Amino acid sequence: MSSSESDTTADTDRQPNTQTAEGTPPLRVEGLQKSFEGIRAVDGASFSVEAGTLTGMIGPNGAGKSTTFDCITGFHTPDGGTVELDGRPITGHAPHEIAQAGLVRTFQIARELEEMTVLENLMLAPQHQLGEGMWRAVLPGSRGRRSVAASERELRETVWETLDRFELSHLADEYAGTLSGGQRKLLELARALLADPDVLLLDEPLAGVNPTLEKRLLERIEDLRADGHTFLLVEHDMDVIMTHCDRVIVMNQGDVLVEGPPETVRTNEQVIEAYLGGDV
Amino acid sequence: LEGGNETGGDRTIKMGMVVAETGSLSSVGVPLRDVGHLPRIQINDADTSTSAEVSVQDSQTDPQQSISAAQSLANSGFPAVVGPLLSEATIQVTNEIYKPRQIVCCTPGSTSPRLTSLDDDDFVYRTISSDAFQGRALAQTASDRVGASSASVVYVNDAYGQALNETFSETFESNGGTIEAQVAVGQQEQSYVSQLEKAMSNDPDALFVVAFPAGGSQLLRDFYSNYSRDTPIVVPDSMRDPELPGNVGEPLTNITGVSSVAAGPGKDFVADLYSEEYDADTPPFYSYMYDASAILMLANAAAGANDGSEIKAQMQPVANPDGEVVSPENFAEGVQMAADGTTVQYRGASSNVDFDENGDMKRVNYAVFVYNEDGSVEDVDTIEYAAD
Amino acid sequence: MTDGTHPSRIEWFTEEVPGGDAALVAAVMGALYVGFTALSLLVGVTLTGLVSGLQGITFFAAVYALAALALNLQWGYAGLFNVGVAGFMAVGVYTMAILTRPVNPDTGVGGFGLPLVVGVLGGIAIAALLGFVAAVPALRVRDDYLAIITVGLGEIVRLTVNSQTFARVDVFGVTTGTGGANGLSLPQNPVDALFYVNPDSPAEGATILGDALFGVASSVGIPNAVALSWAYTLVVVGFVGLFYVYLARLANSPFGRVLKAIREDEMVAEALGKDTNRFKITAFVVGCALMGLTGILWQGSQGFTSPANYLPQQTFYIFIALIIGGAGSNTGSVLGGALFAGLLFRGPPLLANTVEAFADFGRAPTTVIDAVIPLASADPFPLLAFLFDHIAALRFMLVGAVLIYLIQNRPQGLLGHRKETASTVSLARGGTDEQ
Amino acid sequence: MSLLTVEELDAGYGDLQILDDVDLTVDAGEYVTIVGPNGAGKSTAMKSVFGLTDHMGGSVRFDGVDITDDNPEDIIRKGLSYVPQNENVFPSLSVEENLRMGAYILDSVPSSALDAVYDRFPILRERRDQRAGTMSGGQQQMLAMGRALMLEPELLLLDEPSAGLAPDLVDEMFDKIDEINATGTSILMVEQNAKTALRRCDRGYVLAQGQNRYVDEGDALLDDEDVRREFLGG
Amino acid sequence: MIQAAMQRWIGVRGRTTKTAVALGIVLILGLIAADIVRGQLSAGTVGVYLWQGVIIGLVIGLAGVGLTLTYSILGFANFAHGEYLTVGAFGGWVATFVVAGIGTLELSGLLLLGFGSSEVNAGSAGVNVATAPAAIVVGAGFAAVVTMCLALALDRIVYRPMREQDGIALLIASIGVAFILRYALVLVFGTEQAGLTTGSGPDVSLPAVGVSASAHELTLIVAAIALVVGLHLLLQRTKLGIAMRAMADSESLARVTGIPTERVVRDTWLIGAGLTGVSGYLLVLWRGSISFDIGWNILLLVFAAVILGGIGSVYGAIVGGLVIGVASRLSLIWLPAGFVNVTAFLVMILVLIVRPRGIFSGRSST
Ligand SMILES: Nc1ncnc2c1ncn2[C@@H]1O[C@H](COP(=O)(O)OP(=O)(O)OP(=O)(O)O)[C@@H](O)[C@H]1O
Ligand SMILES: Nc1ncnc2c1ncn2[C@@H]1O[C@H](COP(=O)(O)OP(=O)(O)OP(=O)(O)O)[C@@H](O)[C@H]1O
Ligand SMILES: [Mg+2]
Ligand SMILES: [Mg+2]
Repeated sequence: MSSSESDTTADTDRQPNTQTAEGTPPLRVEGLQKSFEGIRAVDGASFSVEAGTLTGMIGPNGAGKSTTFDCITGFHTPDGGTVELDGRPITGHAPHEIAQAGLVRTFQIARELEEMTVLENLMLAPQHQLGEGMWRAVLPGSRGRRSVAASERELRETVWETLDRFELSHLADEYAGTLSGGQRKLLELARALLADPDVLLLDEPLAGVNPTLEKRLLERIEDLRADGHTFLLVEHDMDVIMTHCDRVIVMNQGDVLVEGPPETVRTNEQVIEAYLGGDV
Repeated sequence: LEGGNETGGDRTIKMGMVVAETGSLSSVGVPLRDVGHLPRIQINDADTSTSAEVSVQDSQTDPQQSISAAQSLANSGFPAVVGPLLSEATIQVTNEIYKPRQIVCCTPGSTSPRLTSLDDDDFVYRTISSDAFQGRALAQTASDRVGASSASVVYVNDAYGQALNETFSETFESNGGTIEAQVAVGQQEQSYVSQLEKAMSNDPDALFVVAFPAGGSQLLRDFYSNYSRDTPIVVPDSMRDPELPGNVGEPLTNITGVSSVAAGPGKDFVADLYSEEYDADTPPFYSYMYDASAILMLANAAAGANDGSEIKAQMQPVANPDGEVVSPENFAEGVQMAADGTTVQYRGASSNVDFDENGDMKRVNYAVFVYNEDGSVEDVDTIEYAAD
Repeated sequence: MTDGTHPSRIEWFTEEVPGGDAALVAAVMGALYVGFTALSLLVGVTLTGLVSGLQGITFFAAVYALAALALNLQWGYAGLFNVGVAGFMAVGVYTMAILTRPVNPDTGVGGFGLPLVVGVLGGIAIAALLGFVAAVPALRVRDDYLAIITVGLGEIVRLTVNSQTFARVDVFGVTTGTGGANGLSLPQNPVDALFYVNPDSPAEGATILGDALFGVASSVGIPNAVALSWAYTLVVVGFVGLFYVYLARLANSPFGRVLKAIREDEMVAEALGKDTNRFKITAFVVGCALMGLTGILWQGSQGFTSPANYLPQQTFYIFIALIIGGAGSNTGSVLGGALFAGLLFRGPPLLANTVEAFADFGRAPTTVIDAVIPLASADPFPLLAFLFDHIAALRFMLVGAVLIYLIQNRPQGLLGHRKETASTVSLARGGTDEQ
Repeated sequence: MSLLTVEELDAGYGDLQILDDVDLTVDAGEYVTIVGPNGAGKSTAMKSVFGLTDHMGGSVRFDGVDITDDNPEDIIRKGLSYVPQNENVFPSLSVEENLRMGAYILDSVPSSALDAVYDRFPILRERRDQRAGTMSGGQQQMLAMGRALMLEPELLLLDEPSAGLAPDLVDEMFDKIDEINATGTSILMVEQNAKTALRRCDRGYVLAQGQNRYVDEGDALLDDEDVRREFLGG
Repeated sequence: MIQAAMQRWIGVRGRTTKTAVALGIVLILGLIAADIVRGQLSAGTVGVYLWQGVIIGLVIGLAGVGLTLTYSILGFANFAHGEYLTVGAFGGWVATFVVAGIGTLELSGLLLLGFGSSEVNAGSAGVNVATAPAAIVVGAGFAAVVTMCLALALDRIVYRPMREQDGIALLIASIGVAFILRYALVLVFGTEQAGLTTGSGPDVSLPAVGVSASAHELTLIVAAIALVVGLHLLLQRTKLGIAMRAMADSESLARVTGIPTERVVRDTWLIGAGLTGVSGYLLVLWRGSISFDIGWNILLLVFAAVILGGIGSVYGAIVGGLVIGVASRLSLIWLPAGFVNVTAFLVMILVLIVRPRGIFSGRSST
């Protein structure tokens, strides 16, 4: 109850933070390690993601990509190594702290809030909402419920725009649990974008999304990158990686195999052998 | 709709009962309810111009439900109620219903000393005595008759058990004895062995066991399968139950009990009446139940109206000395006499039933009983207290 | 979830009553009143009896509504399965009693002699504090585990206040305690002070308000006591309104939205930067505080409380009330409280009275075997008499059957089908109306 | 004669109708793909074949026998297997237990079937005792497929089998499906990886808004301008 | 602040838990030893507490085995479990009484276990393991059969129409079932407690533990071990067992995989109910008396044991029961006896704080 008023200074329209301390990459991972019952899922991976880029992450199934995401975002506590966001260490912090610090992720297997409507799912996303404090939500007056209502109205407009863009408007009032597989992925992505973080970690957001829609979503991601957002994208579709990514990180057996611009990665012997298969 | 104020002519005496038909006291509550019906049956079977109506509501052995039960009786115009049994419930119902709604209550089972000082506007009476006396009688029995100079107490952890433990221990110690352990137990535990071990670990001369027959039979089973029957056991009236030896499956010859049971002249008559009517042995407390029910009907007859205040005014006159003696044997005629305006005094199954100014019994008689080898219960002595 | 098999009638009723939710509640209460009055008239109840009976129904309806509302915040919204409701009520009531009981009284254990307001606030605060303590493990375990932890906590509270060890203790030089199994007297209910100059001795006369109330009451032949009970009951009903407004606002806000998200998938909420622990603790603690207050309002009129009031089944009853209404819906909680109190709590005894008034089955056999054998010779009366003799047990079987029927045919409760969107404003495209 | 014949099928969830007069056929040995936008009803169509939706009209026949109202167990006995799109492994069971469950209807699990699956997906042999829920997304996809192959079905229903697989595995997966198809098993598959899928299959269906839109040979659909623009992202 | 501290605390927990638990146990043993040395406590008394704790723990755990099975496989907390136990016990004991007393005692009294009869009671029936072993074996079998039939009937009437609903809905329905069963028993057998056995069989002294055990206690222990090991093997090794766990994971996937889910549900009920009936029967054999609410009275502790052990874990239920049994009895050394159950619940809460998913880390399924 004590901290419920602490969000009064929050500003929902925060601009993406492009000018972090000179040259510090927004996300830096150093020697990350994580094992499960003897399986080394992540084994000393180090990489960094530059501000304002769309960085791809590829690698065979089981290479440790999702586990790396889990360690960065606080869903797993790494066994070793450090994670820095804008130069500040966030290793082992709680997921919500990391999200509040400006780093948000999606889940590979879409996790919808099944008995909430699509609208509610999206309304939830933005951080530091006014009415998330208990007293503000309840008490009348311009510093209370009335201002909450105002910010809710504003948010509502944004949410509807997003719905249109993701072709989900006709489902706005449906429970998220009734969506089709691809629609779930869309909702997952839309929710993360609405949270409006500086850095976005997307775990196969486009798997199962229809190609036509996929194209439009990638355009949207590019727009956001142009606005200064930073993306780390796990994707198995090499066409997407080749045409949209600035840089590519290739993981294999828990470690970074190669890192570099798409063209060089594509032709890298090791990558071809471990990941792409012979005939590319 | 107003409950009629008929004078003479045909009258129906209304009385309610709030008893535990379900819940933890239901094993006593159900047979006691049947006992409570006996006076009604007597009146209605007799060829008089008075008849009686009894309505029963389930207390579920729960104060909250007791309130609901009493309220529903009050709403149906029952001016007098027998019960509830549980002291906690009686206190709560008094505050919530009996006092404000002016209903006379006579309980056969609430033995808490707190009832004596309860602010009840004289609407609450009881035919059973306060545990303040029983605890003393038990302590006296333990030291004098059983000859124990040290004792441990095992008691059920409710108002009844706690009050008896308190008065027993106080008296026993002030008589020079030592209390080795006071062990609270639940009413329905799976096993009492560990608690018994705690009580027995310092080798007390005697064990004082407060329990109800349901949990009590289990407790005694556990005792007999783990300890020698050389240790005498003292029990209060709740453990006077003819079915107990059969249920325990052992002779209870090391048990000495104190019960305020039935020193009234009509007790055997009521027992016979019950067996005849229900084809079963009488439950513990039956005589108090009968008397509570009977005295409310008698006072109602004397009052001539189904009206709480007027019945209250008749409670002491019909119970206390002076007047024609009414007893369970001639109960129906007695009711008719009272209805006709004759001064009566009730002498019941449990005692002579004389109320003091608190609504408690003026004089209480305790029987000291033992269980014989063949399982029968025998009274071997009596102890008498007069209210101070 | 939504199976389309039993939609129509109930939904039509709950959605089409003109006047919205307030009218819906009023309609249900009205129906209960009518039913109760009809049965009462059948058995020949006096006017006083009727008025008092309606008071009883209203009081319990209000108390169960309060408890169900508080539980709805925890379970309906945040998915926190609190099965220790009775324990939190007990803590509220006992704290209030110990704080307000006179120092060294003539009878019973003493207390700190503080004013009633302090007692009530103290009761709420300590219930909240216990809620906080319970919330610590609650942060780490989910649903079933939390359920059993809170059951355990409720039992710990009850066994502790029941124990002779704490019946009488010295705290800061004051002799006080729980009174053990014997229970504890509570202060005079403050509503009486509105009507009597000195509520401890009504003989000293009534206040102006009191004169008015008693005047009206006596003109129709209703005793003062019944009128006073109604007054207290109306205060409790007022609290239902306050709870409702507070909780509805809380639920329909970004705060409530996060709670719902936690109920659905805590990880998602975390990933979106919601400090789920804070929300869970807040919801749980607030719910427990409200339960403490509910306990005080419930026991407050009775002048006395004892551990026997706080058995686990008390919590079950509250759950049943909430389920009838539909978890997740505040209006549903109120309806559920009313229906539980009216139909399951007070209804069956009244029905039994009615049957008793009109039927006589003769003497009941003592065992079921004796009751069934005559059936062979086509004589059903021994069995009927036997069953009527066991009406109390049958009543519980009825409650069980009703519960099963309801959950099979209407699992989402009366109002659980509603999509009550958690937001302060309507979310319709371009909508403007506030919720 | 067609192996699977879906005729004028109407189906949905509760009162909500999703499929509207859908027709599908798969001939013996044929390899058929369904593509279409998200929410078109592709998964619903697959589920309907398996009797998992609320049936509202039309019929499903397998080998000439009506199976519209059969329960899944009987359908499996007739020689169909199905790999759902989401949640398609038993997370708390080990890999091998998952596979064994695939052959539940047999009295005992033939070790040859198990070996065949392990040979097809070596990673599964390596991880036979790992709890399925802790496998990576792609590994789970393979496990689900392996389980469906345990009974060597006549017709295999696959809902987006390549989703989440690495490119080499995508190719491998399609190769494997070809192989399976080559051994005589008919395939009915839903795919978002539409171009590859259409290239490889014999025949394709385009479903949109619960209705048949186009049916043709896979390559023909790939070449169709409208189809490309509307459904294949140009 | 608090949050951060808590987070940190949760972080270090893993490493320190084991040490803390070990330290705690050593501390308690030390305290007991000190009390014994100072002569405040006799070793015999501690022995009795421990032994009783073990027995009660086994009783609770055994009662919980059927519950943990249905809980994890069918996905709901069965609040009527206590009544299944009681019905099984009544059914079994009626069989035992009829076998033991037929011809010598009146049949109606035997059928009602002496309720409402002046002739039939524990003394006159004279049943114990030594005097009537056959009657007891028949009774235990009958207990299983009665409970199985009951479970099947209830599944048919109550739970099957609700297959699509979630765990909470089923839980609520089971509360309704509990009410009906409990008070149906009241209708037939009344509310009193009836003694059933005479004595508890010959005593067997166990010098290793320093206590002597009754034959009934030994029967209980042997049966408990046999049933639990058997069930564990069934779940881990057999096809049915794996299918049950698969069902617990995902019922819909189980269906499309071809697992006949209805049959697995039925088998789960049969096995769970059979175990429950036998454990109810053994419970009564051990206590010696029966009443309509024996199952209800231990239900909360049984739930505590099941959850403590980890839902779905068979051994967990037994271990959970043992923890609760032993801790609550040992509390008698220091605490007033009124706190036995307080201790049981406190220990449960403490264990869950350390191991939030239960000792054997089962899975939550509601
Ligand atoms: N909780 C866990 N317990 C045990 N092993 C795990 C756990 N989580 C992941 N693993 C193992 O760690 C390895 C890495 O898994 P991860 O999910 O990170 O792979 P990935 O690169 O995301 O693969 P994909 O592309 O298939 O999603 C896998 O071998 C997986 O089986
Ligand atoms: N269980 C359900 N209850 C209600 N509606 C559902 C359910 N499952 C799916 N739907 C709805 O049915 C429609 C079709 O869903 P379906 O899963 O068949 O789509 P799909 O073609 O497989 O799409 P995708 O490519 O995204 O997987 C969608 O609009 C979805 O919202
Ligand atoms: Mg992954
Ligand atoms: Mg799909």
